[in-house]
Amino acid sequence: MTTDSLILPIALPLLGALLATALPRIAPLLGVLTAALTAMSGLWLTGLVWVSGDLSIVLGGWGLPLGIGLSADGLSAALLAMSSLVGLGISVYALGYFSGSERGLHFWPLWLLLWTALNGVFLAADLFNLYVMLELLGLSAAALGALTGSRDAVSANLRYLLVGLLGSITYLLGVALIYTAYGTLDIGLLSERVEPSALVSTSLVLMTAGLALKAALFPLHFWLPPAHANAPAPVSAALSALVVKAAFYLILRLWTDLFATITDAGAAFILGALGAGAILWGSWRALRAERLKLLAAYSTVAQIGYLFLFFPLLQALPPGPARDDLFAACVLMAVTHGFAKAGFFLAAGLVQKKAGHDRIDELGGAAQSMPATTFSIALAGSALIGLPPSGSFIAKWVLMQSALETGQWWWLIVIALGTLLAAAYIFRVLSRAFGQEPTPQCFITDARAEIPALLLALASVALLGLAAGPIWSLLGFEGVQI
Amino acid sequence: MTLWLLLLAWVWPLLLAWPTAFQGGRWQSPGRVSRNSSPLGTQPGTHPSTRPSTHPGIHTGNRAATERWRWTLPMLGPLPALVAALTLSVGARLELPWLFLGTALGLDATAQVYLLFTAILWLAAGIYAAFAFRGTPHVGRFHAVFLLTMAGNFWLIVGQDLFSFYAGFAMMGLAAYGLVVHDGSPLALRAGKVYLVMALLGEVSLFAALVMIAQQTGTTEPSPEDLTQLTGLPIALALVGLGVKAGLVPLHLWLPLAHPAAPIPASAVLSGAMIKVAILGWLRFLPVGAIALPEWGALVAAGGVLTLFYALPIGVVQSDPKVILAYSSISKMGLLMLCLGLVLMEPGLAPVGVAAISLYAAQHGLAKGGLFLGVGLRKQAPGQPGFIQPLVLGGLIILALALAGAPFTSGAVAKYALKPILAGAEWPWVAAAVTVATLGTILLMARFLWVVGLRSKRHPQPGLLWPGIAWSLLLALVILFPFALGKPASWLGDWLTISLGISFAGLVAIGAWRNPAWLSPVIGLIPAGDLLVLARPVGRIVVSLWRQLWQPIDALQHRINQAAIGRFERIFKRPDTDGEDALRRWPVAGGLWIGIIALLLVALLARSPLSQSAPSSESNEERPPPDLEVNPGLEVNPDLEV
Amino acid sequence: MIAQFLYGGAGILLFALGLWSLLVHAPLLRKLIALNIMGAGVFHVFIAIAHRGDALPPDPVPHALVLTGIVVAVSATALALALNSRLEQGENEPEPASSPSPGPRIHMQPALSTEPSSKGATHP
Amino acid sequence: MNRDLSLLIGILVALLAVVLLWVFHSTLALDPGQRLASLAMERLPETGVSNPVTAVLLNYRAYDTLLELGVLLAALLGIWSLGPPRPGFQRAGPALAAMVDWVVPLAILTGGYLLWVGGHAPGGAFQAGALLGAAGVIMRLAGHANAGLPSETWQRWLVVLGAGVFTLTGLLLAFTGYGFLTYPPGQAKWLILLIETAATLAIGVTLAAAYVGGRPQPTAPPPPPLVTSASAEADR
Repeated sequence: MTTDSLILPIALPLLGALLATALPRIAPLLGVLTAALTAMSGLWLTGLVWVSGDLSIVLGGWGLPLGIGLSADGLSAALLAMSSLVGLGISVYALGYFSGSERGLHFWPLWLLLWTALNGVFLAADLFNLYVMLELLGLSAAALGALTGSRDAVSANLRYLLVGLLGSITYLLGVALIYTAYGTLDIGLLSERVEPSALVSTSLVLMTAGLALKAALFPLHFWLPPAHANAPAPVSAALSALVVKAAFYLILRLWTDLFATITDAGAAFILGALGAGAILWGSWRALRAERLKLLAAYSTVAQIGYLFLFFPLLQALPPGPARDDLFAACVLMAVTHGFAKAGFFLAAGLVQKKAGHDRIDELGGAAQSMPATTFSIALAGSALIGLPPSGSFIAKWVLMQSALETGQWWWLIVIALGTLLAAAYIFRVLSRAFGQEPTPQCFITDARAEIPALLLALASVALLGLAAGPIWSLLGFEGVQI
Repeated sequence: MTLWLLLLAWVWPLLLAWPTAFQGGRWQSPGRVSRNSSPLGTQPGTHPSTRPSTHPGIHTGNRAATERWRWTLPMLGPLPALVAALTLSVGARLELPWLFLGTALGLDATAQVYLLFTAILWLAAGIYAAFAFRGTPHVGRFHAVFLLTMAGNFWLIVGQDLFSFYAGFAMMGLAAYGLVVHDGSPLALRAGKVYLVMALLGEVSLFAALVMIAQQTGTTEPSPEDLTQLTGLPIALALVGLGVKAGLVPLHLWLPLAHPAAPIPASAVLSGAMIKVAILGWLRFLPVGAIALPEWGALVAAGGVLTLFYALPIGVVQSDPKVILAYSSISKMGLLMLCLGLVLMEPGLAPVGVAAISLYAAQHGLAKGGLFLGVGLRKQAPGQPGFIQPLVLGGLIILALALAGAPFTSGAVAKYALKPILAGAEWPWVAAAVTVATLGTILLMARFLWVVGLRSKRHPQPGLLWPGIAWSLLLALVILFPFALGKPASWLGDWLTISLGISFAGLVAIGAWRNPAWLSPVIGLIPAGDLLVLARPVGRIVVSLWRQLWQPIDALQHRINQAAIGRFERIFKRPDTDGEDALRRWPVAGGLWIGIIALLLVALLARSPLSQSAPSSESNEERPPPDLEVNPGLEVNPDLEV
Repeated sequence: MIAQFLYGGAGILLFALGLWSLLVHAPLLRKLIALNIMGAGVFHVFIAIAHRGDALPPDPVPHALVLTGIVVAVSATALALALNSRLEQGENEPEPASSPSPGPRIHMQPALSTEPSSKGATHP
Repeated sequence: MNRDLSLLIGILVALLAVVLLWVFHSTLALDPGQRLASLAMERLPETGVSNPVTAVLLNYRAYDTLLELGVLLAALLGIWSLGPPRPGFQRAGPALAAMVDWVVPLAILTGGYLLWVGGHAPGGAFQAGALLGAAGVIMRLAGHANAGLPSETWQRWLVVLGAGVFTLTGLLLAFTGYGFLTYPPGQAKWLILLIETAATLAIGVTLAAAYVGGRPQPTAPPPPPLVTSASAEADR
């Protein structure tokens, strides 16, 4: 029965989505209830993995390779916990954000379907099932992104949809090739059988390329900023914090698990170099961005870049404590960004709602009249910069140390420049909070909307930084050997 | 149990920051409008009832009740740290494996001195901040930021590992931005910008230095012996990273801007406590006493001398008392760096030297903090008893004398402690240079007293009784310092130099008194922020000289420039979105995508030829044997992984 | 094996053709058709590898995968067309209105193309 | 459009195709491996259906199919979120109307047949649902603005019917101890039929509703007369 609970984080939001579709009048209520249940099931599962190690189940009672497997290891569980908490925060926020608007009616079922797909991706152990999950993710994300109905949003998300389709089809071709050679789709079985060959390499490239499009790896990020910046705030948060991570998670899974025997330093260097490009270009564009949400979107591009910096280092380190540390740091970085960016977007959405726009240069008054929101932006920003004690500070520390250890010092320059640029764009926003006439307001003006943002940002700084150790134990590693 | 004080020392102010931010249930209380505010802040959409100053009576009842205690929180922040410094013995240590990735808090001899004077200073400044800001706009924000800065400062002192030091350093440095720009005036915002840019530069290089130190020593708590294996790069980065905080010329640019811009209690801790942590960092992360580093030592010492002498003349021509104090701080930091450099060159000096340096840092911290707070007290409102201002002035004179190192003051004792370092140095002229600097300091202090005594502009402020009492206690500490710590031999200090200096300063003062226009051309010759302001005209002069001297080269260069600019413009000067717009076109993005696929294919296919069995055995041979691989001491060449 | 390679190879060629067309041609409808052709190409590969010689029945798993894939492709195409039609529908109604139909205008439905030339033809 | 760029892309794509063909060919030359086929065939009798493809879709890999219904629903919800549908076409002329009267019932009937036959021969829920959807498309083309669909409330229940029955069956089985989507022996056939029927209805309604292309309206707007459209065209 414990392994049966693997299905809950997928089945519950799916059921909720169906109900919210059928009963639009009470969709917000159903949505929040489902969100609470889904988050609970996700956390429960994370706890199970923590206590009893990896879980897996094969649906349908047919066993492998005929059935479809679900599995949760530390990596899945960490991301599942992130999607649970961030998803819950987004849901509570959306309750306030969409209250009384017709958009909420469309938001809830789509958002729950998106969540289904997210959890599905994190738990899937079957390559073709992942394709279906990715499509569900892409479709619901594009539909959600276009929810404002503005011309910019619709065209940006149309492009997003097409890019997503291109990515999934390419991924599917890679799956077809793998099936040709090994006759199975289960990741666990495949990782035992895969041997270096031209076919396997090609299918790795195809899958990686398809997923890199979806993960918005520079220079394939072109679709992300308009799509994320024009969506409603809760949707932007979900897209930036969670959806992009799903594609990244798969790439990480493929490179370190399924295809671990055939990856190679040169290819990993290419990914790292693209990541470096993402950091510099994304941060620079964020610095030049005129709108708050655009800034956040470009910052996502940069943060995704950091995640790809881990690949050449993971490749270069031999298995052992040092590599474990690096792997855990990578997960920590991804999770921290999930919390921080969700908090940032939610707060940005409040500022936008209050001021009626989100042009950074004119935000002084709005920012100052919403202290809790400004505070959330500051907290999330410090996690994006990588200031202590946030989780990304530790991740960057381990990253830099591994770069030194493997002799790949050039990544240090990239990290330092990226950090400076990040600090510049965050403080560019924060400096608006000073130097204006005070507009006396309560610290918290709209609890339902402001508290989720605040808590998410706080988690990225305090929870993930001060107590990073649990991530290590969740992944089954000894603890830090720095 | 008492060990937990080490944790409480910095967690306590951190915890207090939260309720402080909600001060009075409001982010800021109505009724007063910031001096420097413009009327643009409120946007038309806000509720009319929430507008400031039109309804001064809004906060009543509950809010007033919470107001009654929340404003006191800044005073309570430093108490655990103070208790820890007083009760814990050297060598106390608290392991916290769950924090971050495992850290340790503890007190060594240096840290104890630092914690003590830092806590005292924060307490005095906290009392000042609590009373002086009570009921002003943004009080919550100021107090919260103040407590955050305090927490960072304590954290880096009690933290024994690299993590804690950096975490505290970053928290302190960035939160202090909020202190610097608190006024919101254009001046403060400019100072904040300069401060932030330099602080971030410093932080990034410090971070890189610490990562390298951890990597090269293999531990996050390096002992001086561990540190002997450091290569040049981390040392250089640590020098730059902390040099920004220390005000090492030319990294000092932020200091004379930030100190006057910040409110009084903030300047006091900035100058008294925060810039001192640079010395602490160097003592911890450079191999002090373990190995002679002649080149680095000489460099630090030379930087110290430069800083020492650079700041004095610029400081003398200033007319804002806080700017004068800022330059005096820079100069004193120069002296400390000089001593540190000498210790680095001659490790034998370390046992005495380290203690002397921390003692001097403590003395300067207390005196400088007192001076800044005193400047604030000079701004008291009229209507107070007439004897107060002369008393404040008197206190300031004592503090200035202490700073200058006059006999029977703490300065004399501290300087006496430095004597062995200066005497043991390889450079014979060092002692003479320090004597000259002492003269300069006296002039600077004279100038300060002149400005404070006669020229001080009075912004009436509400009664500052309690801050005044806190200040008097600080003053008493500075006065008692020599009698508590120093031997009688040290009390006199350098009495000859001092009296010479004082007489000279007196002469100048008399001259200026009789003929006020005498010195006016000099005053304000160099604006605060010296290099930053001077750089532009100097640059212009250099360029024009260059042009005149080298016409032909200039013409050639002009042509090259034109070509370069043309190209540059073609690439970059288009509207900013162009690069991104090009990427957004399908053919471009798609072409790049296929290019990436091709690169990845080439990289991976090159490795896995069609033959099915060969690659696995090949790659096994190429790798080093497994037992070598896991040995962390061995350098693993990444190319071998192929 | 030859037949299998020819069928699967045709699928790969379709994939490549679709990819080229997707990247090079601007109109949305062509992009969508290109994506569907790419998908069809991948499905061909699946069908080719389902073949197990003339004696044995084909592998049902790839067939089922193709069926699933087709439904997914249809859904995505439908959503893309709807988004496009919304984009064409006009700049004059930025919010998704809940009020009934905007006017008596008759559309040839579905309006399929973003091609400027075709737009020009319907709005002279 | 830049000619050079499109040429470059062409070359790159061609190279990619060559590499893919080479890899595909070299893999086919090897032993194709066991794959899942023989295993799937071997256990076919236990699945409750005799058509192997249906067995894969609704038994071995039923989870994929469930999510696929989710994808379909997501697309429809996305379409609905974009606003009201455009008005439909003008009412069909008598010849077309007569044909529609024949074709639509025929399509529904054929759909039912396909659903049933899916158990042992090519056919099944998707084919049947597609026919139902096609019937809806024909209705709308013939001037029924709502494509013959019921009211919004009904539509909403119908489009979630497939995935709903599927998920609930799965969860029920999980709670009764069989495991998610693990059919008890002997009941597989009927459960599959139940799910397939629900799915057919849902797919048919979803496809037709997607073709209508907007959030269902409370009342169907009357088909606009020909004259208005002509004048509207003339106005522009």
